[in-house]
Amino acid sequence: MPTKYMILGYGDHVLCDDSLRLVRHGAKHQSLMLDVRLNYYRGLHLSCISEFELRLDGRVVPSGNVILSLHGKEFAIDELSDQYTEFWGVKDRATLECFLGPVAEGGHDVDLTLRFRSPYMKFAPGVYATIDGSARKTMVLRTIEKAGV
Amino acid sequence: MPTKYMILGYGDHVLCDDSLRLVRHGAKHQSLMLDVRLNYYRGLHLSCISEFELRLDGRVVPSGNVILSLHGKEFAIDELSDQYTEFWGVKDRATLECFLGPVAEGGHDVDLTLRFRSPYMKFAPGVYATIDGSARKTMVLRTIEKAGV
Amino acid sequence: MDRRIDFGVSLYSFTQPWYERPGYGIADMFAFLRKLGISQYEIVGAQSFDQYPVPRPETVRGLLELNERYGMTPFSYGGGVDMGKITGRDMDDEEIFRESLNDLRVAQRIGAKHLRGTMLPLDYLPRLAEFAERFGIRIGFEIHAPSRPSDAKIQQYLEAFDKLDSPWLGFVPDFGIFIERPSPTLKENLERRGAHRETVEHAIANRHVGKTEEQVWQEVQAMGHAGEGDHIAVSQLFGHQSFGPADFDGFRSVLRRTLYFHGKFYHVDENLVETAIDYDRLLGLVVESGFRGTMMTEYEGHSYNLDDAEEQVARHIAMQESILSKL
Amino acid sequence: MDRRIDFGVSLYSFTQPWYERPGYGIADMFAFLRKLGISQYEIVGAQSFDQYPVPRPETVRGLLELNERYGMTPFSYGGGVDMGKITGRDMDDEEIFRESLNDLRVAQRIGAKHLRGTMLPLDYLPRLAEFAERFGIRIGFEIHAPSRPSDAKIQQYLEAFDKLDSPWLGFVPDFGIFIERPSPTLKENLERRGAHRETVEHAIANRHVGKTEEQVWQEVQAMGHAGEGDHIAVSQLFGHQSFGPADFDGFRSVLRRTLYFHGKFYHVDENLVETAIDYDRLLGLVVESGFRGTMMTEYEGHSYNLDDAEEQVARHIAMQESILSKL
Ligand SMILES: [Mn+2]
Ligand SMILES: [Mn+2]
Repeated sequence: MPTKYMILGYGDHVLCDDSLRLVRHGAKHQSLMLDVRLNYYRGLHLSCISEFELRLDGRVVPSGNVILSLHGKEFAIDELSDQYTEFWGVKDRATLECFLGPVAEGGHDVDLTLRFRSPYMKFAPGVYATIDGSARKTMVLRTIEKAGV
Repeated sequence: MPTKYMILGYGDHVLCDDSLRLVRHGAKHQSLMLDVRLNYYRGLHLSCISEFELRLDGRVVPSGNVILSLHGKEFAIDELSDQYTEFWGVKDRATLECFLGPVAEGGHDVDLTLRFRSPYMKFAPGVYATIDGSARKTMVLRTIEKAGV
Repeated sequence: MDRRIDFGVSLYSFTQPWYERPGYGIADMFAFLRKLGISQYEIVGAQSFDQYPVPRPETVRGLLELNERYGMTPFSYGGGVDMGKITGRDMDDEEIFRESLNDLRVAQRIGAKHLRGTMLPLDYLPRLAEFAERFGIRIGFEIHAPSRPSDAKIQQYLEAFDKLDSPWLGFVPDFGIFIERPSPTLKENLERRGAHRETVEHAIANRHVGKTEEQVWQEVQAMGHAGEGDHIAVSQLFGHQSFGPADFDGFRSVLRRTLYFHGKFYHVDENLVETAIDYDRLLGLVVESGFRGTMMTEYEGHSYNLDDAEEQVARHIAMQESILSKL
Repeated sequence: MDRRIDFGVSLYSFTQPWYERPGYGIADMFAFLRKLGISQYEIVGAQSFDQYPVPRPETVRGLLELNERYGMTPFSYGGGVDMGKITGRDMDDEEIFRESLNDLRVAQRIGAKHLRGTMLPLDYLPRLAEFAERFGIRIGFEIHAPSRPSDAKIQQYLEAFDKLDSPWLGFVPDFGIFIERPSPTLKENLERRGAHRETVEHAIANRHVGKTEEQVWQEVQAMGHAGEGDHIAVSQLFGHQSFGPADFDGFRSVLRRTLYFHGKFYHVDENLVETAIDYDRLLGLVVESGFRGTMMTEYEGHSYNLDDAEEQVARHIAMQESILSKL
């Protein structure tokens, strides 16, 4: 197999266009936000996410500085594997919120590694098909001043 | 201590008045439903439920035949201990749905054992205050014919 | 036309617009299906719901309202247990059984009469049939590629169904198990992904002559086609997009225990022919068996990123009508 | 009146109607507080939100709208990490730290200027202060019964706060640590639950004479009071509803690192006296220290199932005004 993982054809939708934004909460705190979708034909439980890594302009964003929001709930990346009752629908956007230092306006290289098991495509005990929902794009950052939610 | 557990004064609200109902879904399937609340001053994650047993007229309803619904989600009783991101608010009613044989109309003795740890009242590693939210009441059953949700 | 066979369409057929088109939803699918004269459908929970396996009450209410508004009937619910959703362990059979009961409850809520469910071990069949009857919902186990009806496992279920002789359990053969040759849309897709036409033709010609995938890949490289697209093409034609002789005898054997069909297809051309799957022969066998029931159209063009579901579904229905009218 | 002290009310004071009265909500609390002339409040997430530790966006929006409508200011957010929420293990300090940052974010969303947070080990204080500054939110560690300000642990934090000298971290002393005698409402509650008056008085009289709970319970039984209510009374007076000499010296020591106060109380009588807690003395010490800031009224009458929060909160404010006016 040339590809170790299954890849569907929706890769261009994973990093949602125009969604990269720097949100300033007051003078000293800001977060980088970004909406993402699954590259799959159906939704998945968050527990199925097996690999997650976000790179901005080539630098890894430490996963401890990332929060994933879905349906008004928020999860640390290392909590995701427990979330078998949190379903990420195939039409739903999840939001990544990253706590970073200053980020310049303009274009940025966003590179997301996002792999998950397909929870019904069982090949052997404990072995499921791995879907590669990774994506990479140059995205233009906009800045939002925000108070409150 | 005469009481092994902490008990707050809202015991009478745990088994919600007028909520006992037999719902008939078509000719051959029915379920007994009942709304319950916490006996506590604050909400809790479902994972904090440490003991659950429902008795109807003195007979235990097997926990495998009970589903707990909260905020439009449904959980098997033995899944509850995993649900640390599902919060049961102190004003919220959870619904118990029980799959049983025929149940007569009229008064029934409903006896719920519901204990939970208070997840911030830590006495020692792994040891938390246990809150007793159990309740017992005679409740009058009504029957609802239902198609769909 | 044979009136013993009626038609439904799985909403799965609309995967491409459902995923891609902003604002596109079930109402659009229903409006289209009514224009086609179709009123029965299958809905796949994990795809159509934003909460699964149990949809939000408001999702169910919304669907029931749409049924009403468009005069649509949910024929079948595509449930299925995600036995791998809990990290670190597989669900055991008891858990799968319990989740199957959840699927029955969801099917009942949305008003479906069939559940496309998860296959449980043979000794669960009596309990499953009992619950199916209690809920008034027939449970079908899909026979899906790469399974074939003649496979020992399928034949064991067939025997068990015969022994149980319950109207509440049976098969849902998916016509994707009868792909005899690659669809032209698959070939186009492989070429769009960078494969040379020669690679595709060579892999197809050598798929069933006793060679391994690796041998054929070596041969293709020797022909000077060593790109990633060429590698993908060989891999897919030996793997996920495989094809081969159709198991018509096996199909004949399972028809007596079939609840309905997944009319899987990849491309119906303007002459109303699906070249990859022999619908003439398959529908002939269905009618010959005396089967009464439903062909559930299941277009899978999204595999090739094709946004032509409406046209293809319409052609598929027209093709089936045309074939049945001649029988 | 000393204008250096202003007042706020914790919505926790309204636990009884919040839990019990159908339809009663934060709007009712705000309407009442505005009538009292109070515009600052504390909100306890785990009590007021139906999702925790992070409330739903619509919950936050709803609260911001109510702030606007009633002209209320969220002074402090009662967060706090549920370190035992994950079955089978305690959160480690890093996880508690991470969840504390969540609390900061929630405090910021609702517009609070203080967070009543969870105590982290001393070596976390610099990082915590850094984040508090970044978010613009002061973090207070509550000194809550059965802790006393003179406890070694509290004094270690005091020393660490002094060393760090950050305006972003400090204490929130809860006046419940200064209960010197049982409130009359506690005694009534114990009697309502079946204790004899003699049992209650005997347990109180013998609480601090060197006897154990078990000894007192034996004595009460020997007096002929062996009911469950009697047993509960002895147990509560030695345990959860304990009382004792107030640690005024300790209180004095922590005032320089105090962000605000939880004005915990159980009953203010018609003469504006809280007999269980010496508010005269405590407020005197606060003023003497030169403290500028907020007394956050925190009524806990729901412990005795009393539905008199509005009256009691009004009396508590009036009592504090009266005391401060004489200083
Ligand atoms: Mn199918
Ligand atoms: Mn307090």
